[in-house]
Formats: sequence, structure tokens, C-alpha cells
Amino acid sequence: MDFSLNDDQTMLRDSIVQYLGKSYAFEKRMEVVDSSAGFSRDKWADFAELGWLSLPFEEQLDGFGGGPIEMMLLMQELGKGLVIEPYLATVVLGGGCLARGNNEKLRGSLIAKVMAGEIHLALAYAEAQSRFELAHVECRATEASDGLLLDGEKIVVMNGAAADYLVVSARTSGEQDDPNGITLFCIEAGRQGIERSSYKTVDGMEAAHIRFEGVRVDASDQISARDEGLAILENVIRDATLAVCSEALGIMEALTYKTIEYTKNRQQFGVPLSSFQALQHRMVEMFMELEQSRSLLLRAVIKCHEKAPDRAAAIAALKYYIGTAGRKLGEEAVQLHGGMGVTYEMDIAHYFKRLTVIDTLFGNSDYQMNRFVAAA
Amino acid sequence: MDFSLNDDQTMLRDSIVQYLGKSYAFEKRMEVVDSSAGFSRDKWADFAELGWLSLPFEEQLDGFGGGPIEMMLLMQELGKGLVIEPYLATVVLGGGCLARGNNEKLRGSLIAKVMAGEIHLALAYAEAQSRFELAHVECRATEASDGLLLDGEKIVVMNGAAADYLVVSARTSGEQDDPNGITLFCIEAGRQGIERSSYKTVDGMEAAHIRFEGVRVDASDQISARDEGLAILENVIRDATLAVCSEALGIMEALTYKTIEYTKNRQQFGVPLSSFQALQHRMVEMFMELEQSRSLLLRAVIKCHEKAPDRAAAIAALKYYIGTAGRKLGEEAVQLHGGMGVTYEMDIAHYFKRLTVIDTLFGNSDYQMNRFVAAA
Amino acid sequence: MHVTFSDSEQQFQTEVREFFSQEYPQDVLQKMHDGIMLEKEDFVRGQKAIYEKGWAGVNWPEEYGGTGWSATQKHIFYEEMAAANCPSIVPFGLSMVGPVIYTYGSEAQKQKFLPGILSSDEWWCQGYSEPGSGSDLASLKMRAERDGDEYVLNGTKTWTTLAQHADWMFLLARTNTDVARKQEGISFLLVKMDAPGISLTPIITLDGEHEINSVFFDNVRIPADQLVGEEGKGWTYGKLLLTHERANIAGVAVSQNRLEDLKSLLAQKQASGGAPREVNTFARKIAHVEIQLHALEYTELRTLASVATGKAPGPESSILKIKGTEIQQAIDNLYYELAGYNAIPYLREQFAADYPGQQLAESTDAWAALRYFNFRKASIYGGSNEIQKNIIAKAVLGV
Amino acid sequence: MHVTFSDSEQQFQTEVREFFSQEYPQDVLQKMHDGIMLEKEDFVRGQKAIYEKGWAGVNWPEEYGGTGWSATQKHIFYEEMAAANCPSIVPFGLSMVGPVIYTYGSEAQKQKFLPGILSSDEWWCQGYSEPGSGSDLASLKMRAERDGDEYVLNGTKTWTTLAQHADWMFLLARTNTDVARKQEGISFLLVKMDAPGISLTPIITLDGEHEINSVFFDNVRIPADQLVGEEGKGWTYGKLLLTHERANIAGVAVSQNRLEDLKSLLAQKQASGGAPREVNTFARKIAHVEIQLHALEYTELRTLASVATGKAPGPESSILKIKGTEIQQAIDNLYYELAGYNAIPYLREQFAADYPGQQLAESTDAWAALRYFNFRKASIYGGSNEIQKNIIAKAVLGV
Repeated sequence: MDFSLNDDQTMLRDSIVQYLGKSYAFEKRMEVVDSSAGFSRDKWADFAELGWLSLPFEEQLDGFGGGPIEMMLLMQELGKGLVIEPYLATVVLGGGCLARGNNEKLRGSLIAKVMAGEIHLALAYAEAQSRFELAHVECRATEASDGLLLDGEKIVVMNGAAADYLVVSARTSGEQDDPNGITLFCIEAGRQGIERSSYKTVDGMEAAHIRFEGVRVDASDQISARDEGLAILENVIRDATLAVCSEALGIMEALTYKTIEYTKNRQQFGVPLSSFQALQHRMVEMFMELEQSRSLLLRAVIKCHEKAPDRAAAIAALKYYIGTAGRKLGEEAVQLHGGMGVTYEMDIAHYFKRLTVIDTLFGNSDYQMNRFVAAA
Repeated sequence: MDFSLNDDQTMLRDSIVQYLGKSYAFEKRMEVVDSSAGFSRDKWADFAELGWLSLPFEEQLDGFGGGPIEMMLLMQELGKGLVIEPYLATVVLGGGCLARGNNEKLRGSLIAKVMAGEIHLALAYAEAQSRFELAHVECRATEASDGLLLDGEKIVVMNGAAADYLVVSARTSGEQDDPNGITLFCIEAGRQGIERSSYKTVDGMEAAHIRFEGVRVDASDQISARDEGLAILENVIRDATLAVCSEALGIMEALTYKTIEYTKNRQQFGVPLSSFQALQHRMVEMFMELEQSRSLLLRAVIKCHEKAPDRAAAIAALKYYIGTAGRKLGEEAVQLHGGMGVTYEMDIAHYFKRLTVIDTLFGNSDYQMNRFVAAA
Repeated sequence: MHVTFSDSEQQFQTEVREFFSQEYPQDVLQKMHDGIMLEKEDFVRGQKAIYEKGWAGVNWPEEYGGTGWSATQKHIFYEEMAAANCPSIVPFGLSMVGPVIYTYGSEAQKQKFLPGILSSDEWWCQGYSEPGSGSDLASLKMRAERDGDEYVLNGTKTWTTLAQHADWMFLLARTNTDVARKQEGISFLLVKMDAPGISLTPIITLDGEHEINSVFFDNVRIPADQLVGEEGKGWTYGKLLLTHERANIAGVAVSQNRLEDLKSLLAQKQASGGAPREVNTFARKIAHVEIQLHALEYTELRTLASVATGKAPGPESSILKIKGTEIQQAIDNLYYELAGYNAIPYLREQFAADYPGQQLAESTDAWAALRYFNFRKASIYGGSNEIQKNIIAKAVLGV
Repeated sequence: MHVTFSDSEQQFQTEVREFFSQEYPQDVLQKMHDGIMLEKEDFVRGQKAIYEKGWAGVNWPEEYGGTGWSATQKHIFYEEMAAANCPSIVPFGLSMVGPVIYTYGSEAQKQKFLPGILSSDEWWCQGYSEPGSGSDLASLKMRAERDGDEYVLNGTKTWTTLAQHADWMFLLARTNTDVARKQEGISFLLVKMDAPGISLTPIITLDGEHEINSVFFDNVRIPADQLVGEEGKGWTYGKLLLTHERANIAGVAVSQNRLEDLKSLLAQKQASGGAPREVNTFARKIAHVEIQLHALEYTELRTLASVATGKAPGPESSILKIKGTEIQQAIDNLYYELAGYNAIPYLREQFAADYPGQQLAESTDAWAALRYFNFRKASIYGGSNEIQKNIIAKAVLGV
């Protein structure tokens, strides 16, 4: 039984902390958020330089070969730093599909470019009617004269506009909610018949609504076996769920200690807010929820690492808890900051908004509870 | 829009408050609870004298003709006074079935005796498998040579041992959960084939497990039309639900103000407990839940009174809320009393236990939520 | 004990309902329905329609142009207003400063200000909070020094809602610093927003909106007759106003409407896709809030009935604030949960009449996150819920 | 980072499992299973079996007859103990006074007391709380005046668990009243329960049980060598004990077992009648608690791992107390809810071997209310959850 980091992991974390502390000021971040670019290409180049973009990819591909622990460490700090760059979309989701996929050609060439910071990716999987069900796919690739034609719409494709390549889940056989019959394709975002409408998201990121109309795809674009893409998608979404939970934990930690700090400095009725016992006990609740969330995160990471059979249940439990406790914690942080908590100029509100969105990503608490009950 | 009591109602309430304040000390009550008798026949005679036993019965039967408001006033005070005598069982449940039933002979004669305090009643409706479903009846009355034979078991029959007459729901046709096919009988508790095992309940009252083996019943025992007893039973349980919610409100009020009083007197760290803001805010929550519960009670009573169509939903909402908020309030009262809160010698624990049992009676919060959603 | 409406009250209900469905500007209601942000001009047109009907002074006595309505009538009015999905009346003039002026103001002040408030020709904002005094309002530092026939104002007000649209501000300022209790020496003053020395800085809220402002006073001179009542008695007047602010603060009727809408939305998703896997679990969540709201409705009615018999509103009005905002926020949460991914896009413009693109979702879905974010303020402003609990604690605990 | 067991740890796990299934008195386990109240004699036999195996001093160092186990081994032991449905070890001797004696006691005290504690031949109780000092423990008033070679004790202890069975009491008493801080001048003393001048009054708890007592001291004389450590340093020693008291206070393994049992009970009712109408709603309630418990399990493991590396347990141990008791009580609530009417009869005797009547329900149903009532104490004793929150507040807020 050991919860300590090894030397490499400690070094990794320290380097991330150091970079973000030095080069990722909140005010600068907000300038980028409010710009049309949406994220900083310079920062992205730094990330490549620092090796973050190579983190999860195996050494055979010249990646760093990091596992769930390393990813947890990185994402926690990206959460604390409120990092806006589309790491999740390009590396975890898009890169994850390529890495777990069976298309060796694309795998080799595109992951190399991802690691070099040369291309961006996006995963287009959600549809208007699908809610959080990965198997609920109406977007369809139908046989045409030479190859397939892709038709359908995908919603809230994170990093959809900046992506050079899109990974798309499409139905190649079966009814709309059949777990079989889903194939994953990876295609250039500029391919004919693809229409992207991009927008900011409520947490200050970028996403797109994407329409596919008669887009030609063929076997060379396939990154899963025909009709068997769901397993890959499920694995990638599981990795991504763990990643956003790590990010959420970083945010919860930041919010807890920033709130404590704020109440110690803010004077009302001639004394610091932190001297009011009712507020103290509420901050203690925040602290306990933070630590309980951290425990579930470590538990899920360890169970992933050890490839334990109850991995799925552990991740569902984690996401359920972080979704519920994280949002409650965010609300409390805002409340205890009073008026300051709802201003755009303060980081508190942006942490809060990101936590709120994370609850929804890859299935909210209600959905995760269903998964947990089904898996347990 | 008027929430005030009329003069008669005010007088009624004042007389109840006065009697209980003068003649129903907690210590005396505990002596009775701990005795084998289980309740005081002397007090019961007082109740008859005071007219309480006549309260809900119509004037034609020489009753007081009180409605839901009057019953609410009485039950609230019985709650505050922790009254142990089986008013609910004899008057509301047993008397209610007779009053709403169609057997004019039994109706006239037995209700007169109930009002005089001469007999006790009990309603045997719950069965081991039925949980809270009134229509789930396996106890069966089957045709025999002359009349019917009653067979089956009833659980947790409140006041079952002291009762002189039992009102029993029995299946005369249909499957075990058929809403049709249930008939209500009212029979002497000593009739051949009835076996009663009585016990104390966890809140200090009395109940019995009752076995019926080949008990002869005939048309003269029937108090509902054949196979049509469920409607009467449902109405009576609705009245009783409103009655126990009123009782619960009285208890919640007592617990709230007793807790406030206790924290004002109890010194810790050199100051009264009531000076700790974390405790203050929790007592404010208790107060708010008390007032919100009171609002739902008034709402349900008014909707009953006005025979509004959404009466069933209003009562389900009330019982759901009182069950949940009442138990939470009880737990808080105990917690804020510290060690004193879990001692048998203090009234707090007995209020708390009664509130807990009331949540279960006639269907707990979970069950009421189902009913509310179905009715809304 | 009853809550039935008399015949004349039922008649009144019909009249109010007809007003909102016919005389009130229907395009404003349509904007509300579509979830489009209202302009100042929309509010003004709406309020003017109500004014022309003679109903602007809901809580005002008849002698000042108010309705003189009974508690029941006010209740009916707010209920129908919510049922029509009508925007709330901006409170600063009609609910806040108006009552202070007709209660404590001079005859000249009544003549000068009340008509413009009633007609919505003059817009007001509220200068209470300051950077250093939030919950601890009485610690305010803004100075108003008497100089001949004028007061000279220096200081900063903040969280000033809609100050950018206001013609006037009512504010609390310190006219005497040599006092035993900080509640003393505070005066209630009226200031024209175009007075030299006043400047505004927008405060953008977390959802990107400009609703609130900081307002800076640099040697702003106002005529001394813009003092309301006696110098140094401002705290008393201000408290009266807080009571009025709390009228209808429970927002029962609006929340009722929203819960009904949520139920339809759930049914609609169930039919055409996007509903949660366990619909019944979500229905139970709605029901849980609905039951709390039923309770709050009656708590409000009890307060109204008690006020109608001449009693002062007790600590129950703090319950209305706390539970009312908790319920609002719980409903915001339910919308957010139900919206799923549809809540993520930040595309306010998609419901504008001239938007060229496709609408990505039902407006309730599309606005769910932003409304949820924005209304976190509800438990903070108007005396935070923590302050309300302190008020109740004082009243029921006597501490 | 890992939580896997090494080969030797797995072997150990097997050994512990076999011990509980074979060597431990099986009739005691059967009584637990049937929900029958244990007698003192049952506890003693159980603990003696553990003692004979050499495992009584779970947390004790080897030199005093302890196991010298690693954090992981202790964890395994408690887990298997819970899985076997074994009654908890009565803490006053083995978990509380034992560690104080081997840490601060004289050689003679170690010789005299430790063997009897380990073997469960001598039973202890704890004299901390007094009528006037509950949460504010340091305000205790009990006097111990030195008189030659003796101390003379006067005062009252209360909430004294199982004092009626105890041979000895350890207590805190004031040996010096002339002190600057109330924590000073308190001494840690050992008292034989049959000393003249000691009298007991049972305190009956809300469920009708006699577990706790008031203990009165009227000029009770004890030899001065029953003082542990230095006079006036009792507060320090007492605090050490509170840390030990908190070992295994989270009760994770017991709660895990109970949740599994709840799931079986639900399935059983679903099959044979009496289940809630919406079984899935209840399953979700179980799952909600289960997830909290998963979290707590790892919070406890993290604490154990941290202590194993030589760090002092931080405020996390207060989390274990708070969350552990909240979860216990949440499970009590679930049992109560699931039991329905079966929880209402108060018929403790129905599970006794010689009960002539019929058992009215499954024992878990039949005991649900009483267990729920009894364990409201869990959030009160051992430093109430409010006091634990104050401790965490101090640690994390630094206030």
C-alpha cells in the first residue's frame, strides 16, 4: 500500500507546476479566452516542447509512455491553471482514438504530428438525440460506388474548429442504438461535405456543430475494424473521464484554498469572514469533499493501473461523486466570495464554470449513477 | 384568504392546551409507557369527558362534527404532549371506518360507545408482504356453509391488544393486489379463531400481530359493500395520514423550541451553546423546515376542507415532506442536545422516536413520493 | 381558514389575465418566451402598459397613485404576471425608492418624483453596497458633507444594478462620522446620474453580461433638498425599503411556471430523444422541488394574510428570501441537468430575430447554463442568505 | 502508487480469515448474525480467542505483547473481522488506556496492567466526560487532592460506557486548580471500580438499553502510584488516547458488509414481497452511500499509508470520524426505510434462543429502528462531529 509518487512522477509534476506558475497568468489566459483565437498557439508549442503532448503515447511511437498516474498529475495542474488549450480534445480524445485504433499508418503519422504540436484533433461523437449514450449513433456511413458516404450531424465537438483532423463515430450497420455497427473514421477536417459552425462554450472554450453531407470516406480513413468502433470509443471516453475528473480535482483544490484565503482577508463587521463559525464549518465541508474526491480519483487511477476488473465502476463512481460534490463545492466557493464570486474578472467564476461543464462532459452524475448501479 | 381560526376552533385548541398542560406531565406519561397497561384508562375517560372522542363524528350521531381543521388542532397538541393513548387507532382509524362504512347498525351502536370511551377499536389492514399498498390483501374471507371464514395474518395492528373490536380488510374476491374484491369487517376481538400477540412498539405504544384462523364472519359484520371496501379504507387512511402529520407538526414545534431553549441554557467553553453561529444556522434550518411543514399541513387541510380535486396529491406532498424534514429535524434536535439527546429520561428522544415511526406509518417518504408523482 | 377567492377576486383575476394576453406588449412576451435578452426599452414599454392600466403602484396606497389592492389581489396579480411569462418589474423605482419617498419624503419630493417613477419615465438605481461593505452594510464609508445648500458626495458604490440605464440613484451616505453606532449618521439621498463628478465602470458578471456597475463619486454636488427625511435617519428609511424589496421575492409564481415547463420539456425529450435514461428519477427530482414550492407558496400566503391583518412581516419574510432563492437555484440546476450537452454552447445571438445560423437547441436548453450561472447572485444579493439566517436566528433565538 | 497486497500479506489475509471461521467462538458470531445482544461474557470469550492467537494488541508494539503489524496488516485484520461479522473489540482497555500506560506509565504500571488488558481479564472504562463538560472536555471539575501517599477523588463522571462491567477506570481529574489555562493541572489516574466511595447510576438510552452510566466519587482514596506519568500532564496523555480512539473509527469494513447485506435484503424482498415499489430508486440510494464509502476507504488507506511513513495523522483523521459516522448513520437509515412496518415492534426477546413465540421479521428488519436510534450517539461521542469540524477548521484554516 503506497500512495507516494516515484521520482519521475514527482519531477513531472514539479515541472508542470513550475511552468504554469511562471508562464500561465490568469490575466493573460483571459485575454486569450476573450480573443477570437480561443487558445494560444505559442503555449501549445510550449506544451509540445515540455513533452506534455507526448505524455500518454507509447514509447514505440516516441511518446513519453505515461499511464493514468502521469495523466492525473498533468490534468490536475491544467485544472488548477485553468488551462484553456485543447489538450483534452487533441491529445486525450483524438490522440487516444488513434492510439487505440488499428490504422497503423494514421497512427504513426498523425500521432507524431500531434506530439510535435503540428496538428489539432477533435472527436465528433455526440449527437442531438444521443444524450450521453456512445452507442446511440445516427450519423451513418453508407456504401457508395467507391467507398462510403458519411451523412449526419455531431454536436458540441470540442476543438472542432481548430482541428485539422476529425475522428467521427458513424453507423455502418444496425439500428440507431445498436452497440455493434459503429465504425470510427479519422478524416481531414477540410474534406468536401464537412460544414463546421464553431462557437465559444459557456466555460470559455471552443466547440463546433458539424454537419456531414455526402462526405467520401474509405477504408484508409477507418481507425477501427468495420462495425467494431464502440469498444475503442468506450475506452477513450473512459480515459477522458478520468482526465476531466483529475482536472476537476485540481479546480476543487484551487477553489477550496482560494476561498479559505479570501475569507481570511475579507473583513466584515470588523473581523475576517473566516472567523464566522457557520462559514468555517462550510469550508470544512468543502475540504472534506475535496479529500473524498481525491480518494476516489486515486482509487480509480489505481484500479486502472492495476487493470482491475471493476475499473468501469470505479470511474463511474468517481465521475458521479466529482460531478455532484464538485458542483456543490463550486457553488459554495462562489457564495462565500459574495459579489466577487460572480464577477467575470475573478478566477473563481471561471473555475466554477469549468467544474459545471465537467459534470456534463461524458455523462453527468445522473448518468454515471446508472452506470455504477449497472456495473456494481 | 384567511388562515385564522374561528372562535370555536380557538376555544377548542385552548381547552386542549390547558388540559394537557395541567394533566399530562411527561414523567407521568413515562410511568404509563413503562407499565404493562400501555396507556391510561383514566386519561381516556377524560378524553371522552372533554369531547375529544366525539370530535370527528357527525352531529347526527351526537358527535362534535369536527372537520380536518379541528382534527389538525387536536392532533398537533397530542403530538406536543406526546400523548400515548390510542386516539389514532380507536377514533381515527377504527371509528373512521365505521363512520364511513355502510353498516348503520354497527355505526350507530359502536360509535356511541367509542364516544363514551367505553370501547376501543383497531384497524387490521397491513400484511407482511403488502408493505404500504392497501390493496395488497391476502387475508381472505371464503364462503362456508353459513357465512364466511376469515383466514390470514395482519401485522402491526396499532392498539390491537386493547381493542374490543377489530376492523379487518379481507379479500372476498380477486387476486392478491386487485383493488376490487376487498371487504371490510368489524368483529369482536375475542371471536373464536383470533389470536393476538401484543407487544410494545419502538415509540412506546402498543400493537399486535393478529392471526385469523377460520374465524366466522357474516353479512352483519360487514361495514363495506361486498368487494368494495378499498375506497373506504383509502379515505380513512387519508384522514389518518393528515392526523399523524398534524401530530408530527406538534412534535417538530416542540423539538425546535426545546432545542433552542436547551442551547441557550447549556454552557460550553464559557458561553451558551446558542452563541455558536454554526449551531444558530442549523437551528434556523430547523425553524424553516418547521414553518414549511406547517404550510404544507395548512395547505392539505384547506384542500381537504374545500374538497379540492388535488387532495390526494396535497396529502402525499405533506407526508413526503414531513417524513423527510421531520426526521431530519428530529436528528438535529438529538444532535444539538448532545449526550442528553439520546437518554431515555429526556422527552427529546421520545419525540424523535415518534417522528421516526410517523414517517413509516401509512407509507414512508419514498412511497408518498411515488403517490405524488402519480397524482400530479 | 380558507384560500378561496371571492367572486370579485375571481373577476379581478380574469381582468388581469386579459390584460396580459391583450393589452401588454405581446412582442415582449414573445422575446421572453424565446429567451432573448430584453433591452431597457422593452422593460419600459411593458411597465408603461401596466402604468396606463393604473396598476404600476402594486404596493402603493391609492393617494399616491397606487392600486390600494388587498394582499389577495397582489397575489393574483403576481401570479398572472408570471403565468403570462411577463418580465419582472424593475424594482428600484416602483418597489424601493417610491415607498421611501411617499413615506418619508417632503411634499415637494413626492410631487417631483412619484409621477416619473409610476410612469417609468424616470429610471432609478440603488446605491447601497460599497467595496468594503457588503453584508455589513452599515459600515459604509461614502461621505456626504453639507456645504451651504448642497451636499458634496465622495466615495464609491458598487454592485449597482442597471446603473448604466438610470436617471437617478437613491443612496445611503454618511453625513456624520462622529457617532456612537455605525448605523447612525447615515442619510438617504437622491442623486441625478448626470451630475458632474459621477463616473461608471461596468462590472461584467460570470456569464458575460453587463448588469452591474461600480459608480464613483468625486466631489459630486447635489442640492440639499435631495435629502429624504431627516439627516442621519437614513438607516431607518433604508430598512423599510429592504422590507419592500422582499415583497414577491419568493418568486413562487415564476417558479411554478418554470416547473411546469420542465415537465413538458421532459415529456418532449422522452418522445423525441435526449431524455435521461431514467425518466422517473428526473421526474422525482422535479417533484421534490415542486413540493418545496407548494410549501413556500403557503408560507407566502400566510405572510400576506398576516400583513393584511395589520401585523408586521416577521422573520418569515427571511424564509421567503432563503427558500425562494434556493428553489430558483434548484430549478436552474434541473434545467442544466436536463439540457445535457445542449447547455454547453455560448451562443446568445442564436435567438435574435436576424441570426443567420441554425438554432442549436430549445431556448430553455440553450440558456440553461447561463441562467444557472447568473442566478448564483440570487443567494448573494438583497442581503445574502447567510445574513437572512442571522436575522432569523436573532428573531427566533433571541440572540 | 499501488494498493496491492504482497504475497506475505495475502498469506496473512488467509490466516486471519481462517482464524475467524474456525478458532473464534462461532456461537458469538451466530448471535451477531441473529441480532442478539451480546453479554459481557460473549465479548470476553471472543477477545480471549484473539488474545490466545497473539493478536489482541493490534496497535501495540511487540515489546509489550503487541502484534507489531504494518498498517496494511491492521487494515486486513479489521477487514476480515468485519467480514466475519465479528463484534468490535471493546476499546477502553486495548485501544485506549493500554497505549497510554505503555507510553507514559512506570515500569511497575506496565507490569501490573498490560497483561490483564491484553488478555481481557481486566475490563476498563473511561472517565472523561462530566455533567458540565461535554464538548468542552478541559473544563472538567473532578478533583483529586494529594493526601500523603494517596489521592482523594471527588466529583462525577458521566456517559461512562460499560462502567457496570468494568474492573478499572482511567480518568482525568484536576490535581491543581491554580492554573493559567484550564488544560493545565489535569492528571491521568487509574481507579479500581470497587474502591469505597464509588457509586454508579445507570443511564438508559433512548432504545431502552443500559450501556452508559453516571459514576459518583465521594472521597474515594487511591494509592498515589495510580497516577500515570507526571502530575498535571494528564491533558497531553489524554490527547494521545483520542488519536488511538480514532483508529478504525471510520468503520469502513463494517459498513461495506452492511451495504452488501442491504443489497441482498432488497433482492430478497423483491423476490418474496415487501420491497419498495421503485426498487431502482432504493438501489440508487444504496449506491450513493456505497460511493461515499469507497471514497472513505481510500481516505483511510491514505491516512494509514501516511502514518506508516512516520507522519502524524493530520486532520484527515477527523474526516474519518465525521464521514465514517455519517455513513454508518446513512446505512442505519436505509435499513430503517427498507424495513417498513417490520421496524415498529419493540421485541428484543424474539431472537433469544428460548423465545416461545414467532419471530416477526428478519432480524435486520426487526432491529432497524433500535440500531438507528442507538447509533445517533455515533455523531455525538468521541468528540462530537461539530468538535471535529472545529478541529479541521483550525488545521486547514489556521484560525
